[in-house]
Order: sequence, then C-alpha cells, then structure tokens
Amino acid sequence: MPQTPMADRPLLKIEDVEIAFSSPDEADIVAVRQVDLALGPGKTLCLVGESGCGKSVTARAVLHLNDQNAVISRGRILFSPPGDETVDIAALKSDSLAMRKIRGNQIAMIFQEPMSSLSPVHTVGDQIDEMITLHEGLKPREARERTVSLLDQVGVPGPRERADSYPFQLSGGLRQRAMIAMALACKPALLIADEPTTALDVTTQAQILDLLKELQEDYGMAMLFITHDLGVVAEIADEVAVMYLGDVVEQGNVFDVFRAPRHPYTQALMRSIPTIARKKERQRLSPIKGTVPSAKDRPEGCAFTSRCPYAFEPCAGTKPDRAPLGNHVARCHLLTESARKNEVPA
Amino acid sequence: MVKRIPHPDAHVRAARSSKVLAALLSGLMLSAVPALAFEQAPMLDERVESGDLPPVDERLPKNPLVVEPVEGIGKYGGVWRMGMRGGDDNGLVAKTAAYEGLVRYDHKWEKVVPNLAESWEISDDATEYTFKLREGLKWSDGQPMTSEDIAFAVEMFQNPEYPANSNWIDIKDNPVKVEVVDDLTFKFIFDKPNGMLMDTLATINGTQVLTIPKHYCSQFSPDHNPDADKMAKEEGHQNWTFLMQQKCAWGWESQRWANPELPVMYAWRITEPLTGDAARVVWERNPYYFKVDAEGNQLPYIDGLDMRVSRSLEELTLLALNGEIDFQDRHIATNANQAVFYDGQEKGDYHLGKVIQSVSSSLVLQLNFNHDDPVKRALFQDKDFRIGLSHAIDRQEIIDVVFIGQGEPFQVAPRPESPFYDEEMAKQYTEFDPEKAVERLEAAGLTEMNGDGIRLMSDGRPARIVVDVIAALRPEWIDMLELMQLQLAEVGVDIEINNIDRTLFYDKRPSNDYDAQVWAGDGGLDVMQEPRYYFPSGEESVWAYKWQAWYTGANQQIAEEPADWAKEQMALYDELKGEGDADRRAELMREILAIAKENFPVIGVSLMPDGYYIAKNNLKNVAPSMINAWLFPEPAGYDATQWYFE
Amino acid sequence: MTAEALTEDTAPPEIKRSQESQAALMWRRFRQHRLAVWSLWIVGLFYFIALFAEFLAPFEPSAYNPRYTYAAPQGIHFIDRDEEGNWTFRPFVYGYKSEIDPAALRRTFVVDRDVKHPINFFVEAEPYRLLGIIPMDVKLFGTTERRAPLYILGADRLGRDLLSRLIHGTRISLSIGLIGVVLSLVFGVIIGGFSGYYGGWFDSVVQRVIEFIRSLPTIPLWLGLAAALPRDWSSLQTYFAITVILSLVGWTELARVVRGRFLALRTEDFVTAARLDGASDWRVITRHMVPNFMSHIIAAATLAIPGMILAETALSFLGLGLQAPIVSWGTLLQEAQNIRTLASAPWLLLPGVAVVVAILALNFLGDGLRDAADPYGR
Amino acid sequence: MLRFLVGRLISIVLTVWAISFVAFAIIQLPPGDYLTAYMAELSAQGERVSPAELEALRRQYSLGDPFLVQYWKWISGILAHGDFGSSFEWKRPVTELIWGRLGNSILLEGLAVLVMWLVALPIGIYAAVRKYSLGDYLATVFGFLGLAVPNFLFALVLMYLTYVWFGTTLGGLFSPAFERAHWSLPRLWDFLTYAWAPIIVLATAGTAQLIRIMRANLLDELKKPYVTTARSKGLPEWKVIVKYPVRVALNPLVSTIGWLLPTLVSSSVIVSVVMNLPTAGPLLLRSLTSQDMYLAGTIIMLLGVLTVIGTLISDLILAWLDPRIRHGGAR
Repeated sequence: MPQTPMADRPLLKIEDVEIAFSSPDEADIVAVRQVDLALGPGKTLCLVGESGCGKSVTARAVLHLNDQNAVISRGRILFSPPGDETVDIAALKSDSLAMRKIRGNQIAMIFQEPMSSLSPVHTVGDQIDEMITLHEGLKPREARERTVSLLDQVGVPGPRERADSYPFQLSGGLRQRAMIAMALACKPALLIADEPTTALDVTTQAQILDLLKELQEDYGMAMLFITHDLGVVAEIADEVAVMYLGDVVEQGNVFDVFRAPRHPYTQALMRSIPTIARKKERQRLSPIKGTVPSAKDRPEGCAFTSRCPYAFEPCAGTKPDRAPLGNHVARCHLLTESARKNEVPA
Repeated sequence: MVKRIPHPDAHVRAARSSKVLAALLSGLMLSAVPALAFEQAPMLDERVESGDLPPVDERLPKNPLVVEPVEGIGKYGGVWRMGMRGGDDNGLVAKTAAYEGLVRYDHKWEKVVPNLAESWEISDDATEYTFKLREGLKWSDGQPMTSEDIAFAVEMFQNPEYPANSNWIDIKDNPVKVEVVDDLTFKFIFDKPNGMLMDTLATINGTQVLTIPKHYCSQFSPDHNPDADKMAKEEGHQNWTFLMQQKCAWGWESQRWANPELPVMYAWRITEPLTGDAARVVWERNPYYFKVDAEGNQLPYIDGLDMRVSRSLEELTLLALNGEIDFQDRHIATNANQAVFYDGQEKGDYHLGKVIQSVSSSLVLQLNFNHDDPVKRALFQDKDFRIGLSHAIDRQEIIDVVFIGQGEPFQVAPRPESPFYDEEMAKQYTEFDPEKAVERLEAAGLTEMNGDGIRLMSDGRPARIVVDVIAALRPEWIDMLELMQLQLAEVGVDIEINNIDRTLFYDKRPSNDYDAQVWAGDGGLDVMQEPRYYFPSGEESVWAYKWQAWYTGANQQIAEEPADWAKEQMALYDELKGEGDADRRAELMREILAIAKENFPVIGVSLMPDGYYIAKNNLKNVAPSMINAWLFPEPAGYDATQWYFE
Repeated sequence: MTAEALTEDTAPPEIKRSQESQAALMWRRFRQHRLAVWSLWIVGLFYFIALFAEFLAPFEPSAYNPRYTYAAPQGIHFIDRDEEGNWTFRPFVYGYKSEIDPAALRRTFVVDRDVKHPINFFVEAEPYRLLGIIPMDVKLFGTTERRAPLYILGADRLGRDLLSRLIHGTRISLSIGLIGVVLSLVFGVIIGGFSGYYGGWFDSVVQRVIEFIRSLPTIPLWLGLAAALPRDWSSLQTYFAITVILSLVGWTELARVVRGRFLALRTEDFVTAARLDGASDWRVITRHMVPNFMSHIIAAATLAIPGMILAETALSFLGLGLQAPIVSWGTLLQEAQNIRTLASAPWLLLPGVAVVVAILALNFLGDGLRDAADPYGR
Repeated sequence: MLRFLVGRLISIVLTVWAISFVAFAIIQLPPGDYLTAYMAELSAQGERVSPAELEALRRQYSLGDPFLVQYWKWISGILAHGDFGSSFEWKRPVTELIWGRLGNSILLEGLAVLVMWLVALPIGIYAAVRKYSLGDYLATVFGFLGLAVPNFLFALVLMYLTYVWFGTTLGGLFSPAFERAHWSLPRLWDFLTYAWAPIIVLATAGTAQLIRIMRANLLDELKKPYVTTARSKGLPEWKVIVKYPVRVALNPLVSTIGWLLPTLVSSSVIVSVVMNLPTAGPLLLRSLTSQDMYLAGTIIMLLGVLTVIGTLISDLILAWLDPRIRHGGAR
C-alpha cells in the first residue's frame, strides 16, 4: 500500500474506511466507501468535492460527530498525537471518555455556519470558557483571561467586551473568528475545518484563511480542511484528496494533483478553473454532463462511470485500484490499463 | 295561607284554651317540680366560677320547659357533625337548630304544645289570641326576652320599606296586630277570624316573630335609632334596610347565620358563621337555653354543632360512610345511596332510621289547564284525556325499576297516615289498562293517528306534550319520565322530557309557556296547609296558574276566572281559613278534597317511599322514625336538644 | 468557480428525495410513528361503531328491563359443549338468578350457570333506519329468546344495556368532536388565514381577539352560553348549540396554526410568483397556499377533537350541555358520577375507559400526522 | 425593551377592560335574575317568597336597570374606589368574599404548574432524545393518560379509593384547626397534606400538553449545528443536551405558562366542586347559578386579569431567558 512521503508517523491515518447510514425503512446507504487518507503533523489536507460527496461525513467521522444512524462499518481511523500512543478512533464509542478527551482537546473542529454553530443563548465568552474549564480544569476567571487573549489573538477587536456579547450581536466574520478561538482554546494537534469560509463574503474569506494559516504556523497544528472551493485548496493545502460520491478518486501533493490531474473527474474540475486570458483566447468552461446519481444507485465499480467521457466496460463493474502516479494516486481503470499499454488520456 | 290540623280531636284539645292546657301541660311536665335543682354542662362551670356567666338557676326561666327524653337521661358533651351545601342551604340550619317558636308540635306532628309561651287563650271567634311567655326567658346574650321583642318583630315585618315578609304576619287581607299587655303577656289580634294561627305558629314559619330581638336589631331601624341610616351608609350600604338585612334578616337565613352577634333563642348559637367563603359552620351551646331534662339538667346535652360546608355531595356521602357525620338525612340520604349506606353501617359505625315523607305521589304530572293554545287547553282540561293518560302508565313497573319495589300505585291524595286518607281517591284510575286508556283518549277526541302512531288533536297536530322537569332536584324524575315516555307512546301520546334549570322552571309560569310541569306531591300529610294540587291555591298550583292568580290576587294581569268547581273549592277554603272550630275545618277540607277527587286535575304515579336518616350508633335519644316536611322541621321537631353521645 | 458551478443541474440528494409526492413522503414518515399507526386503526374502529351504531348495538339505548337494574356484566362465552358433549363454537351468555334485598333496597345478581342464552348473529329486530335512512330489521347479534337478558357489559340503574348505550353514546360524542372541529376549522382557517395572509392591522386585531378569548377561563364562558340556550329547544338543537359553543373557543388554536403557516408561506417564492402572475388573492390562498399546509391543518384538527370530547363530558358533568335522555359519553359518565356506582356498579364507569382510549388514540394520531406533516422540520 | 413593555401594558389594559365587559355580559345571558334564582331555590326547599317581597327586593337591588347602566355602576365603582359591588347572596362586599379563596386557587394552581413541569420536562426530553423508542412511547402514553382521564372522574375515583384503602376522606384543603388560621409553617404543612390529591388531579391534566411541546421543540433544536459544536468540544452527551438544546427549547415552553392558567382555572373549578376545595371555583359556579352578578363578574374578571398577568410574567421570563429578545435582536 502506498506510503505518502510525509513524516514517518502520520498524525491521522484513515485506512479503508466505509461509513453507512441506516434508515428505518430503506436499505443502508453507504455514504463513504474505501477512504484512505494520511495527514502529517503541521500539514494541511484538503478534502474537495461537490456537496453530498461524503467529505463532511468523513471529516465528522474522525470525531464521531455523525448522527446516530451513521456507522463506521469498516476500516480504522488511527490518531497518533505527538508524545502519545496511537488510538483507533473508529473503535471508540461516541460518548466514551476516551473520545471526549480527544474532542476539542486534541482534535478541534470549526463549522460552516458560524451563526447557527454557536449557541444563541450563551455569550461567546461562556462558550469558549467552557472548552478551557472542561479540558484544563481552570477556574472560570483564569479561563476567561485565556478566552480574552484568544479572542485578541484571532483578531477580535475589543475582546473583553466581545466576550460578553451574544453571537447574534457579532458579524459573520467575528463569529467565525470566535469559533476559531474556541477551537484553538486547548492547542489541538489537529483542526478540522468544515467549509469554514463558505458562508462568508469574499474579503472575509481571505482574512479567515490568512488567519488560519497564521495560527497553524504558531500552533504547529495539522488541518483537515473540507471545501468545494478549488481556489481555497490552492491557497492553503499541502495535500489534497478529491472525493466523488463517497470515493477518493485522486489524492496527493496539491501541486502534482493540480498540475497533472489524472482522474477524469479531477481533470474536469481543473478545467473549470477559469484562467485569466484575452477574450478571444478564452475557452468556455465545459461542465460535466449528467447529474450526480444518488448514493443508492451508485455503480458497483467507479462511481464516476455514469458521467465519465472515457467510461469503458470494466468501469461500471469493478472498482479501480489505486494507480500510483509519482507523488499522488488516483483510482481509474484507464490508469491501471495504461500501466500496461502506456498511453494515457491527456 | 292556612295550616292543617293533623288530628282533629287532638286539635280540639290544643284549641280549647288554658283549661285543657293546664292538664295538657301537667301531662307533659310531670317532673317539673319548682324545687328541682338545675345542673349545667361542665363546659360552662369555669365561666360561671369566673363570674362572666350567672349561675344556671338565674339563666333558666322560672319554669323551664321540661323535655321528656326519648330513651333516657343523657350526658353532656360531644360535637354533632353534619354536612351542608352552602349559601343556598339555610333550610338545613332552620330544620336542625332554629325551631324555637312560641309553640311547637309534638313528635307525632299532631298536638300543638307550649314552647316559649307557657300558655295561651283563644277568643271564641278566633280573632284574639293571648299568649303568656315563660318568666325569665333570656336571649343567648343574656338579655331578657319579652313581649316587646314580639311586637318589634311584627313591626319590622310589616314595615313596607323592609323587604322581609311572612305568610301570616303581614298578609294583606288579614294582618296581625300586636298588643303588649306586660313583659310576659301579649295579644295577637285579627280583623277576620284566623282559625289556623296556632298551627301556623307551630310550624317553622311561626318562629319568624322570634328572629328579630329588639334590644339588638332596633339599632338598625330609623324608627328606633335616628342614626340608623348614617350607620348603614358608613358600612357601605345604600340605606338602613341593607344593614338590617345583613344583621337580622328573616327569610335570608343565610344572613342570620352569617351574623354571630345576633342573639338567638336556639339551643346553640353560631360561633363560626355561614359566610360565602366558610368551609364549616360551627355552633356552641347557648348557656341561656330555656329547656331542661326530667332531672333538671339544662339542655342541650351536646356541646356544639360542626357543619361541614360542601358543594360536593360525593364528599358528604363519603364523610357519612366514613362515620364522620353523626346525624344527617338531607342531601345524602338518596334513593340511589341507600344500598351503599346500608352496606357501610358496620364500617362507619352508624345505623339507618326511618323518615316518613310528607309528600303523597313521588311525581305529579301537572298539565297546563290555562294553556294559551286553545286546542291544548281544551285537551288538558278534558278529564277523559287525563284519565286516559293515567291508565296508560304502568305504575308497578315504574315502582319496580325506579324504587326497586318500594311504594304502591298512588294518585295525588292524602297519605294513608293522614286523617284525610281516602283510598278511593288515592287509587282511582291507577290500574294499568291500555284498552281503557285508548277508550278514554278516543273519548277525548284523539281518534286519528299519524304515521308514527301518534294520535292527532282536534286540529290535526300530533298530541305532543313537552314536560318541564328539574332533574337536578330529584334524579328519579328523569328516570320515571323516561319510562312514562315509552309507556305513553304505546297508546299514541308523545311526551318530550324537557330537563331545565330551576330559574327557568319558575320563569315559565307567569309567561305561561309550558305544556306541563313535574313536581313532587306536597300536601300528602299537611293536607290543609298545602292544598296546591287539590285546588288552585297558590303559586305552586302550576296546573292552573291563572286560576290561582285570580284567587290569590297576587298577579292580577294574568288572572283568569276559574271553572265553577274550582271557584266552589276556593269559597270553601276561604270559609275554612276563617273557621275557628277544628272539626268544622276538617269537614270543609273533606268537601274540597271530594271536588278534587271528582275532577281529577293532576296525575300521580306512586306513593313516595319512606326515606331514611343515618345516625351514629353512639348517638342516643334519636327517634327511630321521623316525619320530613318543611313545615314540621326535622330533626329539630324531635328535640335534637336531648340527643347525646354515649 | 466552485465544484457546483460546473454542474449546473447537479441536485444534492435531499432535494432529490423531496421529489417523491408529498403524500407518499407523509405516509413514509407517518409509518415510523407506530403508536400513531395503531391509533389510526383504533380511531377508525370508533368512527365505524359510531356510524353503524344501530346495527351494532343489540338494543335501543332507551330499552329498559325492570328485572335487571344494576345487573352485573355477564361476559360472553364462545365455546360451548353441545348435546354429545364435544366442544363447539357457539357464543352464549349465562342467565341470572336475582333476589331483592328490601333492607338494602337493591337487587343482587348471581350468574346462573344452568341457564344458557345462545347469542345469534344477524338476528331479527324491531325495524329501524340505519343512519336514519336505510330501513333495516337485522342487528349484528342478540338473543332470539324473548326477554332473555343480554348484558355483556352489565346494566344501569334502569336495567338498560350498557353496551348498547355505550355504542350509541359513541356516535354522539365522536360526532360532537368532529362537528365542533369542523366548525372551528371554518372559523380558524378563514380568520387565521386572512390575518396571516394580509398581516397588518387586521392581523394584530385578530391576534388581540385570540389572545383575549384564550385568556378567558372557558368554564364560565360555557356556563354562561350554555345557560343562555333557549331551554325549550329540542335535544337535537341543544346538541348542535353545544358543539357551536365548544368551537367558539376551539377555533383560536387552529387560527394560530394556520396563521403561522401563512406567515411562513407568504414570503415563499412560489407564492410571490403566483402573485406576480396576477392570480387573485383567493386563488393564491386556495390553490397555492392551502394545499401546502393541508397536512398541518389536518394534524391540528385531529389534536383538537379530544379537547372537544373532554369538554362535552365536563359540560355534562356540570349539568349543562347534553342531558338525558340524550346518550353521550358525557351523560353516561354523569350518571355514573356517584359513590353508589363506584361502590356497587363500577362497570358503569366503562364509558370513562372509552373516553380515555379515544382521547389517547386521537392524540397519538394527531402527533403522528403532525410529525409526518413537515418531514424536514419537527 | 421599553417599547415592548409599554405596548404590552396598553394591550393588557384593553384586554382586562374587554374581559370585565364580557364577564358581566356572560352573567346576564341566562334568563331571569338573582331573585328568580333565589326564589326558585327557596320553593325547591318548600319555602315561600311572596311576589311582594320579590318586588321590594328587586327595587332594593335596582335589578330593573338596563344592562349598560348596571355595568357602568359596577365598573365605575371599581375604578373610582376599588369597590367591586357586593354579593346579593351574602350581602357582603365582593372583595371580602373572594380574596381568601382566590389565594387558595392561585396557590393550588401554582403548585400544580410546578408539578407539571417537574414531570413533563424529563419525560419530554427523554421522548425527544430517544424518539420512537419504547421509552418514548411509554413516557408519552403515561403523560397522555392524565390528559385523557376526565378530571372529575379521576378526582372522584381518587376520593373513593382513598376512603376504601386508607379509610380517610379527601376533600377540603385544611383540617378544621387551620381552617381560619393565618398562614404559618404548620398551616402550610396541613395544607399540603390535603392539597396533594387535587394537585395530582390538576397536574395530570396539563402534563401531556407540556410533554408534547417540550418534545417537539427539543426535536427541532437537536438538529441545530450548535449541538454538534457542543459535542465537538468533548462535553459528555447528557451535558451537551441539557446545557444547549434543552436550554433553548425551554424558551417557547415558558411562554405557555400564561396560557396554562385559564385551562387550569377551568379544570380546577370542576375538581374543586368534586373535592370541595375552598377555591374560587365553587364560589364562581355557585354565583353563576344563583346569578349573583357582581360576585360572578368580579371572579371571572379577576381570573382573566390573573391570566393576562400570567402571560406578561411569562413574556418577561422569556425576555430574561432569551437574549435575542432581551437585546431586541432578530427573533
């Protein structure tokens, strides 16, 4: 199995994970199948894909935050915090002590909707204090001091007053900063960011991203970054994993993947990035034909089959293996085929 | 209104003034030796020693009334627990504790015997009555009770501004005048003969003259206290009448029971009054009560009364079952409950006693003789129609179902216990006979039938009678009517049961918008006092409301000239009221009854079965059988003052 | 420049699911609420009984029998031995031995195992009209012998068959609930709808009125109104009057629900669109908005019925409302409202059980409907 | 916040006025007046009142006046010098009669509300968290049983059973000793030994409603992202639920307190009649049947006022609980 050339002991290693949703009156839906990911300390891994492709589910699985009817039916999620032995999160119970010790403490998470992700009836300060008192057993007053400095650090003006205000009294940007402050409260080794900038306007997006990068430097923490925005990926990712309908179709070093996407889906994505050029030279962005089928009627084989321009007989039936391509891997029959008769579609 | 004489010859005695009276008294007061050493209840000893009460001999009159105990001499102490319903239940208090008039009835409801008055004399023309009070009577506050109090009471009742009224003190056609001879002697004087005064005085209504003690109540009357009106205004009332009512009102007993200050002559006086938010009404012995037992122990034996005020009959029933009520029949001793109470005797440590109802028929169907609809009026006045209905009723079945076999088919007529009892009158047309019924109905012109088998009246409308009833008052009525409904349907008469509330029941009378109303057969024992079904004598004669208006003159605008036979009865009754001689009165009453029997105005169903009371087993001297009537208060009429706890 | 941007007709799964028909969706959600499904059956059964009361009840509610006052329930037996002594299916009831206890004033009944009265199905009966229309002379079951006692659930104080009375009472009580709710719906939907649709002063006035009505304690309101009914009205008239009175209070709740939905929907695009198309208000409301929350209204209505039924019993208890000879659960309970019944004829409380079951069922049904009504929300 | 308060106060005044009017109107609805009712009762007992006396009384009480005149007399009396008129039946100022009983009512219903919440909240929370579980069903059924059993039936059965099993009769709120005493610890204790039964009866009636609301609200809140956030902090599950969604779900529940009151009052009327509780209920019932108009009118009005106040209070609590309202934020 291919080893990512990161640090020998990855902070987070997701091995062959499958996540299924059970519902009372239908067959289970496998939302995520065969996901392998690895993330080294201090690095940033971007999960990219259209909504519904399972990137959030995967990320949440790391903290067991999916709904009760979601089960990790296969695989391991190995988390090795620095100076601590490795745990298989997949094996932990959602409400177990071990899990709770990891949550917020070693792995923190920030969400897409800064408004609804903060309790509307508690002050921002209280919600951050709680984190600190919970994991570090500080006294409320000390906790509040920490909170204020955190807020200051994430660039909230007048942190002391802001700590006493309610979410609805803050602008979207400030709320997200507050969220980040909360996430950082216990200096986590890993920060999971689930589309943290999607709900924000462009300028704020930029600020938040910069802030995150900055903080990543200071705290030396790794980041699992979920987004559907390739621009964001390009800006912050070290590693990128492209997901389509529950499958990781291509993953690896962000430069390689962006420079030479090999999976037809990735290629399609890349083609969608408009390049600044003179009018006549511009080429029309070509959309992918068809629509994303629901996980129910996903082909046994490559999930992309139904829309793939190059689809041929093995695609639908059998699942493509990972094709190692220099610094990254992709799952596509074309590539495995090409391994034999070496002609690759450009 | 006139009163009945239960037993003619008994009445003769009562009437024949003091000569007879002496004998009668001696008979009653064997042991009333003056030298008798009086005893009092232990609970009073302390107050006497401390001097805030005079000794018992000074509290009692010179010649106290000696009560012959039912079983034997009792002992002091204990509290008599019972239950009442609240503001509208003042009647219970009246029947239990407030029966203290100038005279009273004996336990058989026959003789009129002395009470506060030790003797009286009646002029032969029955226009002048002279009463002699016991010497040394005192109100519950220790003030002497004298002729002045009687005079004042009459004055108040006759005061037009003061809305209290009596059925004998201030009646228009023959009001009473009082002449005070001395503190102990006074006269009642009438323009016309008033042959029934003694009976009136012996009833609950007779106590009216003793409800307004002058020394206390005169302060509220402007005639005796110029500041009365000012006083009332200070209390926030419009004028003196309101304050007087609140403090002393008659008729509004709920008011008198609400004022603990009001001096009384009763055996017990109120300490916790009956107010709107009262949860109980508490009484304690009146240290000045004027009766003693055969050994000279001042009555009452029982220290006090504790009346639970409860709107919930279920609660009262449970209290009784649980032995938390010492004596009671009102409210809880219903037909339906009898089985439960019977079973509960052991657990509750009480027993059931017999209560004879004064009413004759358990239900009286009164068809509206004065109906505005000429067709119905004609039909209802048609004797054949009424007889037809009567024959169509299967009385035995009703008795079996509703009264579980208790009672017998009975019309509206004097009860078997009454001297006026006339079997023929009581039983006529009571046999269940559909053929006869149909015959009579057809004789009444109901020959045609419509599709639903309902007979048609002369104008072709189906014979449909809406019967007003207050189920709240007697649940059995609805049951009985539901059965009668089915039985009458068999012969093609359609009655609809219209269960309405009291107010409306009464409103419908003057406005005359009713086919028929249902009530119980009052006047089964008190034949003379309560002739409402025998002839249109008053407001309660619903079957001929306009005729009674003509007779009483109360409501002239609706009055209507009665049929000749009714007028004849009215004449006879007027004569009766004036008649001083008891036998003659009885005769006149019999004539009235005969006419009633002949014309058969109202339809009865069955003889009201005996009721029952429940009494704790340790409560003694309780008469095994009592008569229940409004005019003859029960249990007060049976000297509850000499009941005691063993 | 997002991943979505390049697949213009991409539809995320949620939206896909909502393409199922509203009804199918509701049904799917509804089935999850097992209690509700059960309740649906029970309620159905009750209304079936109410509908065919005359056919199902062995006797007329007023039919009495002096010999069986307060007769205890006989129960019913299905398996019997025939002459040869082998077991056969032949439903029957035992007879009674009864004697009168004059002192206690009551009949005591003992089941007489020697006397068996067979129960036959589709027996001849007095001709009657089913639903007051269809003439019939057959009842579901009964005894063929004349005057044979048949008191499966016991008899009341007049020897009337409780079962029959219960069945007929079901009709009155359930229909009171239904009619009352329908009336409240008419008020509620119209008033609530308009105040929600137009908002503004009309809305605020309606709101005040509703607030006001709900701040009145209902009992005195009922007392007053019920007492004000013309008393010479026939029982049928009173019956309808009572339902009207009940709905006078009931409509506020429904109005609130409807208004809420209207406010929510008013701003929805498709409504705006309809308006822009120049559809009349009436059309917008009836064609576009009402269908959209019919389910909510149904749910709310279902939840309102129990209230009505209870209110009816309460009124009857207070001696207002329906009264004998009308047979309703309320009047039946009122007759059972005394110690005597509790002590020696507890079976007369069975109407209470009927009330409880009906109320429970209706509530759960309503809950299920509401949960199903908006699959994404509560 | 100030505007909010002022607005509320205005609407309160209007509502109360309207209630006073309707209250008065309701009593006038039935045919006849106090005196006809009074006479009816007396004759039902076999007593007599002559038409003459009735006329005198009718004049004395100026019952002849038209409705509006009577209403004006009443309301102006109240506004001018807090005089609610006097009871026909008791010949006493209405206020004398009702305070004690109104107090009992409030106490009783207050306690009932308390019990309701104590029972309903846990059940509601459990039912929401374990939606469609067996526990959910059991909890809900239990809750709804209370709603389904007619109050008066429950009360009566309770009374009878306690008599049969414990040989005691429920009923009333005090033992004779404390009947007229002033409030004190022993009296409170005495009160509780009697009050538990009616409180149970009253509480059961309303619990189901609360359970339903709580369950629905909580189900809403549980879906909100902030719950996930809380979970992602590493809080134990129970704490996540209690501190966040429950806390938010409480708000709409609080606003129901106000509406709870009238329903409670109504059901307490019936319960009080069956169990003979010295609350405003039986007095009201009595005054309505005896058409004692000033008494009845006052009680109805005060009950209405109570309700309005109740709503105001719950609004205030709501504002205090929910910053979004307190700070006039988006609602």
